[in-house]
Amino acid sequence: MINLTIDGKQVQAESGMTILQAAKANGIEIPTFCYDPALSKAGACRICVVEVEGARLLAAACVAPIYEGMVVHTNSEKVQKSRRINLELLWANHNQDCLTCEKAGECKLQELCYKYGVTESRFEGKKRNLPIFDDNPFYIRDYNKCINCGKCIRACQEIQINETYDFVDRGFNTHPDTAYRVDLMAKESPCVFCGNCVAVCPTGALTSKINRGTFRTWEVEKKVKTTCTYCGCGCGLELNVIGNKVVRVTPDLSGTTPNEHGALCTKGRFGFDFINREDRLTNPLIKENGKFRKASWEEALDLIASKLKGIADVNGGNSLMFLSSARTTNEENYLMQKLSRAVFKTNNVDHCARL
Amino acid sequence: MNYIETDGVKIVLRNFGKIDPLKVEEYVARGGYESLKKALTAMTPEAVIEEVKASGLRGRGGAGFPTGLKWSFTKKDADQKYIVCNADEGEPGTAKDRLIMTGDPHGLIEGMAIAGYAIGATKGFIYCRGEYTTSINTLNHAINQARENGFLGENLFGTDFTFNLEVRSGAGAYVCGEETALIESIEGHRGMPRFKPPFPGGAGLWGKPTVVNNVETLANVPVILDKGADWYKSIGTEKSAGTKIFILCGNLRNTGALELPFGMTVREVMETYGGGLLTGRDLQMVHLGGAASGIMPPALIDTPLTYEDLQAVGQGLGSGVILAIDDQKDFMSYICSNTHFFEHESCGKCTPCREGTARINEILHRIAAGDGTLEDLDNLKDLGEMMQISALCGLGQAAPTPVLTSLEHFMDKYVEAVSGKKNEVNEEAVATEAIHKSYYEAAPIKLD
Amino acid sequence: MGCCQPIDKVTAIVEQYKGEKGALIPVLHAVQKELGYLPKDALETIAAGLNIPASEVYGTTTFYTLFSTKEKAENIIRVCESGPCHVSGYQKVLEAIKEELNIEVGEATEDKKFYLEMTACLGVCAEAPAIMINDKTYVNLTPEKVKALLASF
Amino acid sequence: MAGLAASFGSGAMTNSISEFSKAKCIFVIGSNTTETHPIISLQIKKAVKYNGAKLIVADPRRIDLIDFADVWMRHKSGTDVALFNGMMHVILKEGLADEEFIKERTEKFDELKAVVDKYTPEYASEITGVPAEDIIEAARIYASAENSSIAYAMGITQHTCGVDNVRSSANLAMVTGNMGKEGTGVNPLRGQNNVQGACDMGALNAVYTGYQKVTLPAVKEKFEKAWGVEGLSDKPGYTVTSSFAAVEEGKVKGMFIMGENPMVSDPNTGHIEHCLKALDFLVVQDIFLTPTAQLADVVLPAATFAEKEGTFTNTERRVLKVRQAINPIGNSKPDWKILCEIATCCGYPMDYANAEEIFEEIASVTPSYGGISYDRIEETGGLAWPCPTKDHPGTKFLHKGKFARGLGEFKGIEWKAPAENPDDAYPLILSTGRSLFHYHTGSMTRRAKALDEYLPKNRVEINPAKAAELGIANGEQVKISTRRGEVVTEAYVTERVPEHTIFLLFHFEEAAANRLTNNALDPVCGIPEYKACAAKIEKIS
Repeated sequence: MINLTIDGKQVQAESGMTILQAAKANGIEIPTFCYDPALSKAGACRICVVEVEGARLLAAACVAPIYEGMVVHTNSEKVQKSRRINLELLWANHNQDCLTCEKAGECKLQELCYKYGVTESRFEGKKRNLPIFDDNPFYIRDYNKCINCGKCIRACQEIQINETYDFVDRGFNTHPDTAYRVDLMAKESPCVFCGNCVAVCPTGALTSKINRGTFRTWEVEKKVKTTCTYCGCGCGLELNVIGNKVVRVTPDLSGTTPNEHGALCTKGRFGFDFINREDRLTNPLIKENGKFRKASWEEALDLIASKLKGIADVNGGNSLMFLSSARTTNEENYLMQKLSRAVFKTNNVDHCARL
Repeated sequence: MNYIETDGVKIVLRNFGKIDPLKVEEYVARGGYESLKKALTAMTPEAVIEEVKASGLRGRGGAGFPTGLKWSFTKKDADQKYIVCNADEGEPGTAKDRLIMTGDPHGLIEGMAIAGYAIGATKGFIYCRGEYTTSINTLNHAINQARENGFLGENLFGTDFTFNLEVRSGAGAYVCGEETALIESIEGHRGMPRFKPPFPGGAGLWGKPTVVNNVETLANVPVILDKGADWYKSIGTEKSAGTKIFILCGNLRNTGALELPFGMTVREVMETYGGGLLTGRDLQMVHLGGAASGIMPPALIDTPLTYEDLQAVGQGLGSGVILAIDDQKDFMSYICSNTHFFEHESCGKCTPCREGTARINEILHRIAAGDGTLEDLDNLKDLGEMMQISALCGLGQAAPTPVLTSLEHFMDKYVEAVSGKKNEVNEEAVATEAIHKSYYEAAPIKLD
Repeated sequence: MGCCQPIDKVTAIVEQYKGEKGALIPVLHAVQKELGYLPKDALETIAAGLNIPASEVYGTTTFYTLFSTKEKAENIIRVCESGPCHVSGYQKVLEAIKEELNIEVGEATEDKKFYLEMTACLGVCAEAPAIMINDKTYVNLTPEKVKALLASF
Repeated sequence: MAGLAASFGSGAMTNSISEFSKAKCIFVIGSNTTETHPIISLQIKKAVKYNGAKLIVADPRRIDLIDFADVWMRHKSGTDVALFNGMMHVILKEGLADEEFIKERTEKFDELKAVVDKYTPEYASEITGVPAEDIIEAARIYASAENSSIAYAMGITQHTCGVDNVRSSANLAMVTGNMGKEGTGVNPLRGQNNVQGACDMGALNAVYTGYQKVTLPAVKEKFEKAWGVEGLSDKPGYTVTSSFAAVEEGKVKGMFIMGENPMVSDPNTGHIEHCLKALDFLVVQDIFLTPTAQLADVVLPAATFAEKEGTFTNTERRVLKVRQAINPIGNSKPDWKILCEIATCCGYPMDYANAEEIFEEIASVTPSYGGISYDRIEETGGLAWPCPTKDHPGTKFLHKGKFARGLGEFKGIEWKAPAENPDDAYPLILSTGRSLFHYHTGSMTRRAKALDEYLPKNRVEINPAKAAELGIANGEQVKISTRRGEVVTEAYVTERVPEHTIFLLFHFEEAAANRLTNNALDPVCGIPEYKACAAKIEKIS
């Protein structure tokens, strides 16, 4: 353990930790943009700079290692001034349409400008002026809101390992883009629309296209952690709910799910609007003369019970077949086989394991 | 490049003009590769490092870090280490490394082999600016000759020391003069600096311990081993030992490069070797040390050219450029050309530099065009000071230096510029701005 | 790149560097020397041959000013605009070039003979102003000298 | 999963998902992992890109994972056994086998040796079409790595020789001792979200929960006691596929289908339709009016996973929580509630207050789930079975030190040709599978706007050489026919498929691949041969 002082507090932290980690372990939050525990470090955004006594430069907390006797000030006047200017610089080169931005309410730039009282920038001038890339059904890329944290690039390189993006150009013109600047749908693009880049983007540069313009982030009433219903990976995810509607999916970052870093695939992230579809079955249906009509539960259940019992009474339980489902829960599969076995005394129960 | 002959002692340019750089035998005839032989056969690596430490040699790339100390910081246990020569001479006004590479390439090669031996590196890279095609060709030629003559390769001088050398060409990026950006570039990546620590001495090229030294620094090493640390230390001043190549340029009668012991004042060098300004002109300022260094007012030109004396007056030696600017030149226009350079050369990785260099440049162009305000001056100072302490690498940290030093010494000119009337705008400034603008419009390249 | 020949040259260059550490930039140099610029199919061949993600190859290419993904011209003129050239009057030299060739910075002449761009320091500051045409550096220029120089191409 | 159960005594993925990134060699066969198990593919890619693992891929199609592979064996569809045997031949011949493991942990090795003996790389090459040197290299890499893992999916199982394929993979793992250690094992990647759970829960014709056989008297007695009933059947019932034959024979007259869509998912759709229509009574419980539901007498509206509590068991045997986010839409109900009501109406009251009570009953009758509870799942994020007691941490990988069945059993397996081979009338091999952008029969993903916009219709992959020969251009309408039916779709001319193979997705009811597929079954486990049947393709002018 290493002894150091952070903001006047004597604290201990594990050797090898960065200032950011040591501060966090001791309940002190330092703002970040380009840092993500799941990704390699960049040390690029410089918003996490802190003052280390004896050092000429401010240190980027996300990459600076701690040492014995270190004295750190995470929020000194010098630090705050640096962060404010940093924010002013980002804000000056930002498409400032927060009113209608999808990210409003969850935007890291918005949040920090709020916290540091940056209401305007002294450095307004030219802006990055790129087209908005609306080239696929899943997400929109608006690099005029990009702060070059590079997390999308690293997420695609290190988590998804499709290596779709890198920075292109240099200096003020630097921004993430695809190889040859092709559309994400182009044949040269390795993108599979997992949206792991969208999930790590701190601003409105990468946003989901589904449900665009239909809700504000702060309207989300709850985020329910659950297990994805597509494929056998069993990924954890969060269903975001407004009213009785699932409006979007966010990653489950609890670290205990089978999907490392909360990574999802395109279905797990963009495939749940079927839940609230108009054509969901909402009532029991009984077929009469080749046509369905709505029925009450009582009527439908009575009909089913009498028909199943009738067939079993005449032909034996083995004349019934129960097809369970690999898409329903364990509890439901259990009850299905119990129904066939305990109620109708038949082992004619199976599901689509082989299909 | 003009070379100005001096009477004094020569170290890195000892062979310049005296040998055919393409003939290794001429280098050998003047004692070449004897120091390498001495190091390999008569000295331990530790002893070499100690000798260099004792000589007081400091990095000639601009930062002035003690070379021996840097070598001693190299991680000891590693399966592979590298010595890298920083020959990405991009500091505007600087033309010293080019002289060494084209005039005495074996001096550099020998210095690198000795450095490799000292730190335990068996492989070296010379990362040379892509624009320096002659230097690259000369170096490749010299490396082949050195290999053929047993000065590079396996079992040098019958010892078990193996050392190979390769030249890598840069591709037009000033930031690659920053050592970690340079390493990234050798690895084949965008030349974006890494955060430190880890320092290259711990984890550099391909994650292996690496020492990066400037051309001029390395070229000193054979002489230090040959003549000894004490001899070397006797040249120059106590804290600035040895000699330095200075480049006289700008509005002087004579311009060119010359090697001088540390310690002459700026004025002495400009007058003795530069012949002073053209008749009828007065000195407006000296941009000393390169684009990333401070702007020196005439009042300070009696400062001796040493690391310590310049630091004491808030200036820096940088790479040794002495760019004299006379009173006929437009002040704002010159400052703008400088800020334009940094905007263009910022790698774009960290926010302070990527956005900051652009905004500084923008504000200065605005001021030059007569649209500036007094608040702009405060904003420049705020922004510049923030960049100095918050940018990721030396480029971003140093980029505001000319602006901040000129604000300190030439506030009257700024105030004049922001309070002047728009119709009195200097034509030169407008022309410069137009050039810069067209440059940017041409910059983004979009594939069809 | 209508014919298959240039891409074969790219393949041959890539083969030569295969397995070498940090081969990308040397390969880009060599290919550009061969083709004059770095077209998309060349970059694709390089990415596949060196087993480097295409995004990285492209990102790296666009970082360096000496690399170009578009065809420029037979001769590339680079005018130094750094401090020493600035105070030595590169502006007049640039004007002369623009006037002589009737192009702006970032443009090629109609006959694709010259392309004009700016550059940072060329390292010949004591002989400013300086320009580079292709691999060669020309110093101590004046408007008259540069016009004569262009005429020699 | 009968194959693995026979070899090892347990039929599930032996190791966990995260272990793929710790393997030094991964052998993927019959799994288009990046599309069918995207998140597992991340672990495989990570192993290769960041941890120095070697990757061997055996697949007739040029799947995306091949970009990461050290060796790609493009074997002919249906020749997996020969490929495995060829690799084992090399391993035995070159002394790369783990003699000690074979001696200590397995039995019937001689039987394997006798069969494998004749599968020289050259002979295996003849059958599989894979160059002998690639088979040799793959064998060496697999056998020499510190720890090697096998992953497979439906490309191995969906053949008439599916069980043989699986047992061959088990043979390979055992020969090299790549079992019972981290980052090793034989890992069937289960296709559907809760297929592992449905099997564990005894939604199978011959076993109760936890694979307790219906034929064993003690098991029968146990469940009779637990459920308070008498006369549980001790005879295995029909499987999905055999039940349709029984319908034809008039033996099955009523069917209750919960959340399944055999009209799209099952082979030979024409036959399925005929059978479903022949039933006296059909109940379908689902979230949408699927093609199967349309044939029902009664349709019951079920709630989606977002509208209920419960658990899924993922492919790595890990029991994970499903949590309710919204109320059931309209008058729909969670499937478990509907089942309770039906049982109650039929005179067997089921009055569980919630899903947790059901789970507690499952844990009480299922030894491998005995130590799992909702509370523990909340605490840990999910426990992998076997987890027999409350203090058991769950099992990351199986067969450590000892196989579930005691000794691992080798079985010498001869290669057998697929049931239906190309001939003059149907000269191509039709293979079917999934896309990343859709799931199973598409009842959910076809209704997800972005996914359906990305891939709105089926398309058949055809090799450029074959397409040129048949005068078919990319994007043109083609008709694919087999002995069972025909489908019209769009041609996608691509090197992804070899010259004699065409590949069709099965998510699309309007161009349903299973109108074409063969309902020939594996004789042991009854899995249909989706991955190879004879077909022809014609351009529609």
